[in-house]
Amino acid sequence: MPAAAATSSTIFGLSTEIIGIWVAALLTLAIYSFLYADNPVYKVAEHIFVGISAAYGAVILYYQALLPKLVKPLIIPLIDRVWHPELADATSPRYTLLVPMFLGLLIFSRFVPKYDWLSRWPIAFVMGLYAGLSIPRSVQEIILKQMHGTMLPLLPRGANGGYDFLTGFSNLLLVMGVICTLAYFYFSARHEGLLGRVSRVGVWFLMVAFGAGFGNTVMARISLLIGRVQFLLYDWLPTIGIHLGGPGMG
Amino acid sequence: MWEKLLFFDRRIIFVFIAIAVWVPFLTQLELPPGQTNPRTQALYDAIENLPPRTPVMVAFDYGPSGMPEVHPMAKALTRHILSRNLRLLGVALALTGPPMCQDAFSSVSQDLDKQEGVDWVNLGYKPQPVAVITQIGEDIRRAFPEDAQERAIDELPVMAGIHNYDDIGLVIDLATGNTPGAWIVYAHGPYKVKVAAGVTGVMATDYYPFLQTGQMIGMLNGLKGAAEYEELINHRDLGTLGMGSQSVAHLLIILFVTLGNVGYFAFTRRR
Amino acid sequence: MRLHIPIGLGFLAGAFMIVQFFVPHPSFEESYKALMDWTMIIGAFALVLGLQSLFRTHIDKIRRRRQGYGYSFVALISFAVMFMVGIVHGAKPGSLFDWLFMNVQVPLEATIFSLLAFFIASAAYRTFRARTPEATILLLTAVVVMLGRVPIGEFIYAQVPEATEWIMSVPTVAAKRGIMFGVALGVIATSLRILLGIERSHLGGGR
Amino acid sequence: MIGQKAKRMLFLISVTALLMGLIVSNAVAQQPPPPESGAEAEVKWFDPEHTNVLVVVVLYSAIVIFCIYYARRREMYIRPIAGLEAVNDAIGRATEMGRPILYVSGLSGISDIATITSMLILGHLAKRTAAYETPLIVPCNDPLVMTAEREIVHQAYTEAGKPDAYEPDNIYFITDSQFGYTAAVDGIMVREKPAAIFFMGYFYAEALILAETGNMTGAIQIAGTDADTQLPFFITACDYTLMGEELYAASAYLSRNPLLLAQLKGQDMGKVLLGAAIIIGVTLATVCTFVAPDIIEMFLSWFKV
Repeated sequence: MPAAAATSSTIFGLSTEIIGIWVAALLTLAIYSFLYADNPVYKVAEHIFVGISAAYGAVILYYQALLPKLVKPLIIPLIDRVWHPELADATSPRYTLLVPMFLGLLIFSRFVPKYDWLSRWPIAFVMGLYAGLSIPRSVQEIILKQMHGTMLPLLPRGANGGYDFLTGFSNLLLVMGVICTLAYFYFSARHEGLLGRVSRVGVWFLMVAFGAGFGNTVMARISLLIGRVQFLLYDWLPTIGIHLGGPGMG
Repeated sequence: MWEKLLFFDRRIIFVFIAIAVWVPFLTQLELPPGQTNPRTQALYDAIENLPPRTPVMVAFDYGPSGMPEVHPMAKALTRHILSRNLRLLGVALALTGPPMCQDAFSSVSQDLDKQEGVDWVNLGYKPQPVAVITQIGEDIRRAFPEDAQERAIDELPVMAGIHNYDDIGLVIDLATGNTPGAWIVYAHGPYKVKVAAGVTGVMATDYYPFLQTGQMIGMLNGLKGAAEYEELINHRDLGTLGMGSQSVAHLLIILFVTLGNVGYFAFTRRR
Repeated sequence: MRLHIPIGLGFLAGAFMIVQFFVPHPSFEESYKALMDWTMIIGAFALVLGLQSLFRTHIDKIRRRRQGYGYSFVALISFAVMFMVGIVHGAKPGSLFDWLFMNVQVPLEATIFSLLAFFIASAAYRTFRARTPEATILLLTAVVVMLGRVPIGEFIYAQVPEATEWIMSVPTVAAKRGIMFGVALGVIATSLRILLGIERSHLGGGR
Repeated sequence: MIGQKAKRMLFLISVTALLMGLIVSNAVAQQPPPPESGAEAEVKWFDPEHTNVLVVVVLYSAIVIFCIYYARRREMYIRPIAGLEAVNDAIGRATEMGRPILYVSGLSGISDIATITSMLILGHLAKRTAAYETPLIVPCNDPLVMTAEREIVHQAYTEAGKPDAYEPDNIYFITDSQFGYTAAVDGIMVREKPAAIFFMGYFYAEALILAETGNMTGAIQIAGTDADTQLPFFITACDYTLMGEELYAASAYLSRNPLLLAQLKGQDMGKVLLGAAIIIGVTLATVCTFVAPDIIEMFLSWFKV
């Protein structure tokens, strides 16, 4: 992890980089202990993880959303206007932001049982917003795009002008697969007779896809473990004087 | 006795997987990489055919989590590009990219005795991928007036005469996300610059169509792509070693699946 | 009233999102961006509620001396340290906040993520049994593709990598498209249900 | 009756006006300065490139709405979905063993319809667990989802006649970090030992970590996701898996509400149309390899986005 330490100051005679590597290595080993069984070491690492990451999320949300999108354009100018009217011409507050602030504050109505139904307003607003957004998006990104990609000639011409039977066969299989898979998802009829047979073929296609998806992911997952092994071998072990004759990561 | 093959403690599998991954690193096991994928070869040939001092832009669009798969590619490509005496420009559309770029470029250039600012430069990170890609098409100075260390790029010899995609021989995107698509649409599309990519094994299938249509000239596919490339440039490194772990682990999983099935059939037949 | 205001709000927000998709006018573009900012702001307020529930869970555990309450101290202290460091010293690269992120959160993330290497193996062993024709298909494709991804595959049979790519680009794509079409239809129908107020369990209306 | 309808209309109209006014004023406030002289940009109110999207949106919405409002009175057959048939067994098992049920509603946040669907499924589930007073634990990674889920579960308990059994602290926020959340939920699984675990919604790489850990604890696991990349892992590690569209059918299926079931009919009609369009497109594409390739180009280009 070359990015581990941007600064190389020292604490108690140890460089922050070395401390960082040790912290990371111990936490790494703590998590792996879970593979044997749940244990106090894993629990400590897990709770550190929860605390640190929840705070990280909160701080990032503060700097990237609250500060630039609400505090700076609305609250600070508003305060300026009220307490420092002499500076009023600096920036005018964006009053429309009072709406999301109001909706956001309504969420706190959950603390007051009598008015907790008010918290439904912001939820309804946000859910409606994304529901609306998803309708044209799904049509454009999935339905039209994938339909376009599926309308293939079953007997295409190859590069040399002759017929390309192999591609034609693949195209036929692709179209069949799409139709059969769709048939599997048909809900309002019994899967018997023709529909039953077609949807059965659909299930076969699904199984091929899932098998392939599984097999294709194995390499990526093993790579993740390789990454941790490399960290322990080439970054951590050297700090206790064990140098393995391998290529370093940085 | 067959039941044992059917239901053994999964922790035994965990131990075997750990051994399978550690041992190739401890023993420096190098397995032969097999035949080179034509997409890997195409990328190698494209770099091989560039005239000396042609700038090659490498985009670092991955972070620590993508390192195991993508970083070996970055190092192998860097080695090839610098040893061919081409100019190397690193950019990052991912926030976590610049340290990756710095590590790949500086470690390899020490080996090859190449100089920062003369042979290579790390231009750093800029947000909003599409805007950055488009700005480079107009003038790279609009997107990257300074490098990662805040030096004006006009003062760097490596940037001499580079204005936009017309001056760049090849763009290679090393990515764990969907940025290769953006490079194809917004850089190759309007500006006709050649684009190639190095992506994780899971992502690779998404880009086959672009290779078929020629919008992308070559692609490295996961750790295997990195190992193949290391073989092509004749410098075996982390990709080859990692591939050793991969092969052993894959075989091990298949072995376990086979054992499970043998146990299953023997068990059910006996019943 | 309790029901109609939220339904109206949701409908309007959704209807605007649909309309703005088709209108290239810059004012709609700006409003779209503004609305997206609004949801972020609402989300920031909701986070306060979320954090309150996180604290409550742990403080409650400590107060009642429930089993493992000591770990709740760990979580609360980790949170407090990270939060204070971030707010007081800032979150810029090179800061203490950044150091904690790079040396605590990043390796923890990478390690939890890498547990998948173990779990993918144990899941394969346990489930890939040729019990039914469907399970056999799943098992065989998985094995072929697994072999096709490492050099050893082609030493066993030279065509394995090619077969893998064919599987990935023809039958797999077919099934994935089938799934995606169904999902898109389901997404749109569900969205309509929410916009039209037919679904109102989230609004306390119940149905 | 009419009076109430009129009141509702009036109300809707006034809220519309209010919100539109706000949106427009906001837009005006943020409008970029007019383009430099000469470059008079023509103001457009419809993007003709999106005509095809508009046609499909209108057509499909009409089908769904038609089905909901006209087909709702008829009895409708819905094919069995194995994962949903098992829901009652799972709840029953948890009740018998006196152990809780764990519900994970995906990691994609409230912006994803999969999460919203998952929250609706949670509502139906809560109605059934309320009847048995089986504890329902819902750890969350998005505070807005948490807020909405508390509302939904509260409502479900009220409808089941057990408002006092509702325990808001069982629906709690952990962290928005993907793997931080995963680590914590893994911990909950091994410590609380839920009898049944539900994974409903959109999942990323954590799917297998969660499902394998759940499997180790011996819980009944029912998953449902539209994340095609994660389906193979749920299928291998869970007892039942709702695939893709089945997730969207689940809330209708569980509710047995004719209005919602009619929606499934609409989805099926959409599928038939979609399949027919593909077959026509393929036939045309094939025929036109031999004659008149321009026609097929025209037809196919309509679907281009």
